[in-house]
Amino acid sequence: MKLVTAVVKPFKLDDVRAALTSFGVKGMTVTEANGYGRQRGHSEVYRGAEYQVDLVPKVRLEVLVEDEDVNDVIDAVVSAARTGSIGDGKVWTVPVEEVVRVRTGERGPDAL
Amino acid sequence: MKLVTAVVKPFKLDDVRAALTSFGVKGMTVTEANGYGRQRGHSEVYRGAEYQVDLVPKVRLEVLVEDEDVNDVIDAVVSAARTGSIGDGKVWTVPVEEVVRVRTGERGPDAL
Amino acid sequence: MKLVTAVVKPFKLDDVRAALTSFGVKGMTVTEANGYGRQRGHSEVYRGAEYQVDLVPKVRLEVLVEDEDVNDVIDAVVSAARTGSIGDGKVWTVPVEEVVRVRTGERGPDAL
Amino acid sequence: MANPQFSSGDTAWLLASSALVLLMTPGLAFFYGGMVRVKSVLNMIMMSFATIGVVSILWVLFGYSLAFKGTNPFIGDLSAVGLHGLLKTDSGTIPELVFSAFQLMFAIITPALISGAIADRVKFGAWVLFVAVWTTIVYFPVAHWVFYFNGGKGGWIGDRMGAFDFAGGTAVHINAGAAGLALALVLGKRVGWRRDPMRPHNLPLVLLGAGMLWFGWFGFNAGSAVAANATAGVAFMNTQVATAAAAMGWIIVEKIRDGHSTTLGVASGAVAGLVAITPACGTITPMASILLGLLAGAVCALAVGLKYRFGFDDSLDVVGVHMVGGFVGTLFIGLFATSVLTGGAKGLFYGGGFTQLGKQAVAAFAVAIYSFVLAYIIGKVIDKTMGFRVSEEDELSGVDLALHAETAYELTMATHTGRSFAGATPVGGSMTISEDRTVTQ
Amino acid sequence: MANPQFSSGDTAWLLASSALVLLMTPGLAFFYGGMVRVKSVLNMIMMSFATIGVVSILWVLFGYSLAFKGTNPFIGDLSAVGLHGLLKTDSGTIPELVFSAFQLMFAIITPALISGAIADRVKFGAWVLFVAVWTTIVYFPVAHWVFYFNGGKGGWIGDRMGAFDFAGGTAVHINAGAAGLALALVLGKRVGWRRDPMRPHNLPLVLLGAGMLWFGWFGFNAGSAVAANATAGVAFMNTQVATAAAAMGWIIVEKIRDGHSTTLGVASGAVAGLVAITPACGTITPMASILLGLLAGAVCALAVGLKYRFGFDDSLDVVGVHMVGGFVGTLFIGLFATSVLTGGAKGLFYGGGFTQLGKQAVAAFAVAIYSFVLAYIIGKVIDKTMGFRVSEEDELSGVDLALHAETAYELTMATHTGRSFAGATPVGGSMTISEDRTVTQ
Amino acid sequence: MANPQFSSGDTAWLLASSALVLLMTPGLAFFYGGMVRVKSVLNMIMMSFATIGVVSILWVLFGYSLAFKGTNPFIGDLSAVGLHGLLKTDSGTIPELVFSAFQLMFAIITPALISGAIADRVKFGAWVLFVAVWTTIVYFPVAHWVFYFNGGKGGWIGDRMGAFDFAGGTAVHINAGAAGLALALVLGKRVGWRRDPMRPHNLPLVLLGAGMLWFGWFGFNAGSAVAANATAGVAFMNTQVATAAAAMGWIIVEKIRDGHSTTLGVASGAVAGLVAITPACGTITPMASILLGLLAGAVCALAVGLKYRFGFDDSLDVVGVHMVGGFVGTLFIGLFATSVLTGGAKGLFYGGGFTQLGKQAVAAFAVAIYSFVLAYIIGKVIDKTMGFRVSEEDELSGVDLALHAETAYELTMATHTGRSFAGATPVGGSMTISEDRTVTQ
Ligand SMILES: Nc1ncnc2c1ncn2[C@@H]1O[C@H](COP(=O)(O)OP(=O)(O)O)[C@@H](O)[C@H]1O
Ligand SMILES: Nc1ncnc2c1ncn2[C@@H]1O[C@H](COP(=O)(O)OP(=O)(O)O)[C@@H](O)[C@H]1O
Ligand SMILES: Nc1ncnc2c1ncn2[C@@H]1O[C@H](COP(=O)(O)OP(=O)(O)O)[C@@H](O)[C@H]1O
Repeated sequence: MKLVTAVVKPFKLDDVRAALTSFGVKGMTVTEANGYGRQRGHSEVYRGAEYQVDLVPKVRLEVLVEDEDVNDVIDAVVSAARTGSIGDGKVWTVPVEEVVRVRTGERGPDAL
Repeated sequence: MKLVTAVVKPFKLDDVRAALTSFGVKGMTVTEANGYGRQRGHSEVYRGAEYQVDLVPKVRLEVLVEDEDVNDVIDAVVSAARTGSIGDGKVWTVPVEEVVRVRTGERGPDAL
Repeated sequence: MKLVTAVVKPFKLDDVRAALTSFGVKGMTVTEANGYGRQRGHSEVYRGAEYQVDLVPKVRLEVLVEDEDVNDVIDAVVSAARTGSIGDGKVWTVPVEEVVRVRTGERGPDAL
Repeated sequence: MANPQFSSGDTAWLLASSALVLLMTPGLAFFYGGMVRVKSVLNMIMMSFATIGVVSILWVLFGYSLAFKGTNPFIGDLSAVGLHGLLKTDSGTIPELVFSAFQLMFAIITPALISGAIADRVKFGAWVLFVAVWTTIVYFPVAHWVFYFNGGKGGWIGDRMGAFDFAGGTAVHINAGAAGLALALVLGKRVGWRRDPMRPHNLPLVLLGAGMLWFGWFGFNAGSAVAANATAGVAFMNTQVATAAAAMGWIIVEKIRDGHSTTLGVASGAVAGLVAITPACGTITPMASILLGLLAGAVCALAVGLKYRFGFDDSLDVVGVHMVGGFVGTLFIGLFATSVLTGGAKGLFYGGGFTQLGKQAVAAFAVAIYSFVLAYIIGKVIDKTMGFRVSEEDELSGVDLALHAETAYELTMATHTGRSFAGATPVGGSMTISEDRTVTQ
Repeated sequence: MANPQFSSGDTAWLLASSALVLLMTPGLAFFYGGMVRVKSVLNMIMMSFATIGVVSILWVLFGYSLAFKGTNPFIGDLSAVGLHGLLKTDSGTIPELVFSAFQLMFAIITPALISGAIADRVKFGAWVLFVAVWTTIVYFPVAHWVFYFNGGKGGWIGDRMGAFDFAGGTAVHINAGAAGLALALVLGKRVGWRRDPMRPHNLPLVLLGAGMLWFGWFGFNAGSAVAANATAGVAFMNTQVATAAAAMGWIIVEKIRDGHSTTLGVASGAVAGLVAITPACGTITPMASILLGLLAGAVCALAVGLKYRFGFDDSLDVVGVHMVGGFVGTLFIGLFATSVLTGGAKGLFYGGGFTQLGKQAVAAFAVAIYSFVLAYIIGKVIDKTMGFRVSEEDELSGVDLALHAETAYELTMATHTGRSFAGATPVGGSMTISEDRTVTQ
Repeated sequence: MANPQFSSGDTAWLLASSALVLLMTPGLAFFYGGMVRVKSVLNMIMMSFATIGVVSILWVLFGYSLAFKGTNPFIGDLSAVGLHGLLKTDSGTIPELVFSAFQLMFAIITPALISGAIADRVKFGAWVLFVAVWTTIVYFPVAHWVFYFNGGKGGWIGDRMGAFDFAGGTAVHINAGAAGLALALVLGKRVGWRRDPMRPHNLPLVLLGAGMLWFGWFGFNAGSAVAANATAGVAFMNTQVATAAAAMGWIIVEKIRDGHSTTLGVASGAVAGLVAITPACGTITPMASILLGLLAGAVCALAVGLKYRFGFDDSLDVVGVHMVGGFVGTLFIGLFATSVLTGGAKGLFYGGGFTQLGKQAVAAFAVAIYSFVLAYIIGKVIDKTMGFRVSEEDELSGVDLALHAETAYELTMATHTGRSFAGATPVGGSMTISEDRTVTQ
């Protein structure tokens, strides 16, 4: 089992979710995040004092998938989240050793 | 060392924390999250316009544990977080290669 | 590739970011978190009712790095985030199997 | 104007006062709304706004007539139903409709106050029904008892017995506090009470509400002179200093007891002071008002702990602040009333003996008992029939969503994306959700 | 005072009313601001505040003179430019500057109302220009038509034709609503309309705005008696009960249609009631006001769906609430005006036939058409020249940041740390950012 | 009333004005509270509320007497301590207690204004003490100098020298601004000033505060006519247009200098305009008020940068807005006072020469110097004895938690769960935390 984590632009969340759903992924966990990278932040001015905001709002998705689906899931996320402009984000995967569904105690692929 | 991540219902956090504490786990990191899955969200109505909210509030816990404790910790979390209704959440584990306590620089199990 | 996750005190974020930037790390993802551990929370009083708040605000950073940089990055984070008092946080690493830059589809080290 | 007594100055002040007292109910909505958890703030606010809606209509239909007409000591008559015939009449120096509008605002805020006792767990429809019934069979009569003066043929408490209640310590605050206690008992404790944290979700909102209440209360108290005159001036000054002193009294208790003075404490103390000075503001001196304020602030700061001792979940302390504060202020008159202001009667400490104090106690207890008993009965009947309390599931997920299909705040841009437009019902068309989705441009 | 008619009571009430009406515009700013998404709340608020700025200046320069001077039925003259010569004059029973200040507040809120139709997507400079031009060539003349009485030599709608509009159902609400519709068409729909969620980001703020509006509206309506007298009392009472009834009317429709009564509904209903009673509050009875309120609340609750049917993005329902509510109230007078209050004219249901109803309709349509056409033209000209709408990119990222370099809230301590001080411009010095950074202590 | 001069109209307006001015202090609390970081908003609000508490009590005890009695040019006497004997007396056309209540509100807001200079770092007890001492030895005398008229036997600045300060440009704004500067110097800069971001945490709250201030200021300025008459009308209109113009003036400077007009700017400009018109509103024309407003808005927009140049942390710009704005308005009178309104004296540009300007300058500098010196001394004494500033640790973690054991917002449901009920102290019982926990039902 793998955990696919994606950090993407917030307004792309719906597209990514739709892509995953049509691929058959049944669930995911979403966190608000802020990204720092090539994409420039913005500046704000309050009574003449200027502040540079370097963090850019992002959403961070975690999707547990079976091993054989990893590449397809990555591709689905990447193509759904892409706008082509800087700051589209990253997708990465880490190996998962165990997954449990809390409600039933099911483990492994059945837990998804 | 392992990282146990659990996504559970927010009002179960205290129970989970209590279960972990009584098991001997000394710390954890909590993040607010939103889950998408079998559990239905809700709909809201503003001036007759209806919005479907598919994300359900969750909390996401991360607990670093020693290898030999993994299964007990998973069990403790699962049984404390269970309500038996859809949306109780998931628990998963990933392998951890290194852990450091920032304050002291201690590494490995001593860092917990 | 590795994923370095660090949970540190919020006001140390800028220092950590500066340390990483001067080391050459180009990006990171930041999430708000709350920590539970040795560090005591605080208590609040509302109309004579006292509440104990055990969670302490933290920020959680994720940095994807190449394998050979892991130790240096850990050291950079640890020394930048350290205040020496309880609650400075943890840093841990997990193995990453794949990284993709959404914008370009680049994979591996090029995606960073 | 045919009326030689008519005073545009008095009318101007009563118009302004009526507006000020109306503002108190939204103020209360925010004061209360900020104190509940984020999942029920809208419901809390809505209980107040719906009360404005219901009571205003009842007032025009029959409330004013039941409270301010006739010669019966206990209840008015139906001579002014629908406010019939009042378009041009005067009441003393002001137009009767202005007096009626002013008094309407009192009729609104009194039931609204009750809602604080039963936060987070009330069926909205049941609340609306309770307000309609309680206002009709409790508030209108009690207002008649206390506020209706008709040359000795008015209400039994004010006009006949001669108890002083300048602006509603009994009719408004004891009345609401006693009913709040009754409903807290009828509805029972919130799930997780004394176990889960139930801290205020938005203290600046609480302070905003307190500020609006303070501001509006000048209309409530100084407006109750029903004239822009020296009495109004006394009531105004007393209101200000008693409130200020009570805010200090409350936070001094906190500092001594808990080690910290709190923002919620300063706001709560101010409201306690406003409550306590309400009955007394026209009959005591500014120096006595300082004393009353300090006392009320300190006593109420202690009284809000009563619910933990006796185990009733008066969620936002309607009893501890309004009933207790109302008693403190009403009885204080019996101690400190000055004949310079009453035109005769004196408090115990001014050599008046126990007479006035006795009258004050009768007034306070009569209203408290009447209101408690009736509210308890109405509450029980509603509970047994349509049900007064939401399901535990709705209570846990929050009444805002369960009852009103709304959540209060959407402050981050990211979570927006978890929502999608699911359709709207345009006029004259039955658009289904799926149609609607495909129509999006 | 040489003027024997002068009344300090009337003056007191008009001073208070003027302050109350000023407060409505910030109230509107929060009512609207709470309804938009978090990324444009500041811009929404700022459109109202900038309107206060622009219109106040124009009013002194020439607005008052264009609206309230001369003998032409359509437009005033320039005899009082700069408010010249008015420091000591009276207008009836009150100082003329007080009357002028009172009317200024109406001139402010009318264009501010329009901003709700075009939320989230307007260039700020273009808005300021639109306000200046529209107020000059639409509002000032229309106020002259409706509000300027000069013994039959005043405005054509009020003084000459004899249509009733006590406080501005035509001049303010239909006027603003029609202009809002025009601008919504000129600017087009927001990106993602009917697809993306556009829910209110802060409902307590909406309710605060509604509360401020309700409170201030007593000045608007009862102040329009321009005296503290019985008429003011009637207007006050009618305002209260119609608003209350409309709040109930709206949430009853919601309950039936959607299954839930909402907080946004109770606030929207209240505003709809305030709008509808505005023209009628001086000419109908309190019982009729209840009916008008229920009607207005229900009709507007349905009318806000029109935009989905016809496909225009009137973002915050200026048309559905202000134009529709304005029509309901203006026409209702033709049905329910009572001769006790009008001093003669009667509504259809009081045996007055269709005469008054016809006048009301002429007034309503004349204002609606004039305002719509002119607003459309002004809007188009601005759009073709300087551009009226921000870029799609700015709209998506949010106008607060794009136009004002600000974000509304910073509620968590952690994200603070993503910001850094980047310099300030001290007086008389050119300090660069880098210098500044090194100077930090 | 025996007094033939008595006016219920004037009384009505002064009662309303007093309520309006009271509202300004909560308004200020939100204006300031929204501008600080989320970790100190409650403390900011509480400094204002505690000021209301302390000053109201002092006022009754001796403040009114020290400010408004006697024949000494510098300080009143003790003839009215405890407001003794004033229950039935009049002051001109209104009850003396109404005048006293009106003036009390000025005494409250002046020290409250100071708190903005020292945000985020003050010991609460030290603040309360400072307010008590400064109000007694600075505000009460200065109010006597400026506001006490007694036929040439009143205060030296207003009644004797003949400097104009209609509503408190010197006594309130310069006074508070100079004291703010002194305290900013005594307390020193916040940790991280000019390095860490210190942006406003809640701009809608700032705008709410600005709206409340604007609204309340009509009572402040037009109420200072102490009558509902033509002078009040002039003051009202001037207040409105100067404020509007100043809001525009500030954002025009921003647009030119920074490229963006901001919401904080429009609010700040409005407050700057209100400050500047305060002394001048009774003595200049509306056209001159537009000029004054534009000037004040622009000058203050530049002046808030002074602190970066000179390196003092006047956190919320009490100096840049209130002291500078107060000077601008006070001196402007010397240029533009019109004899139509002053009844004699003329400004430089109306041919009055430098006489009036000189008096204005003397008044402004006298107050500024007196206040600065005394505030500095009081501040230093407090600092050396009990300490005026919190520990660096408390400052970093936030004064809300450190001083008041509260945090302002709890807007998410999830973090709730990190809290647990830890006990409450019921009346008369010593309940320990653990007992309490087991008692949960
Ligand atoms: N090394 C990294 N580790 C973790 N997250 C990263 C890293 N680099 C970038 N990110 C995340 O990816 C986002 C996009 O990165 P950025 O460099 O701005 O654009 P792009 O990926 O298009 O080159 C960042 O905002 C951040 O959240
Ligand atoms: N494939 C997945 N990857 C990551 N998180 C998931 C996944 N599926 C579900 N979750 C998380 O688990 C939560 C519960 O899942 P859900 O399907 O609603 O109920 P249950 O786990 O009881 O079957 C979701 O809200 C989401 O946060
Ligand atoms: N076992 C753990 N798993 C995950 N996070 C932990 C764990 N223990 C501690 N933490 C995180 O590290 C933070 C600091 O830990 P704490 O015990 O308070 O201090 P220290 O690390 O200095 O000993 C905690 O607030 C929490 O966020």
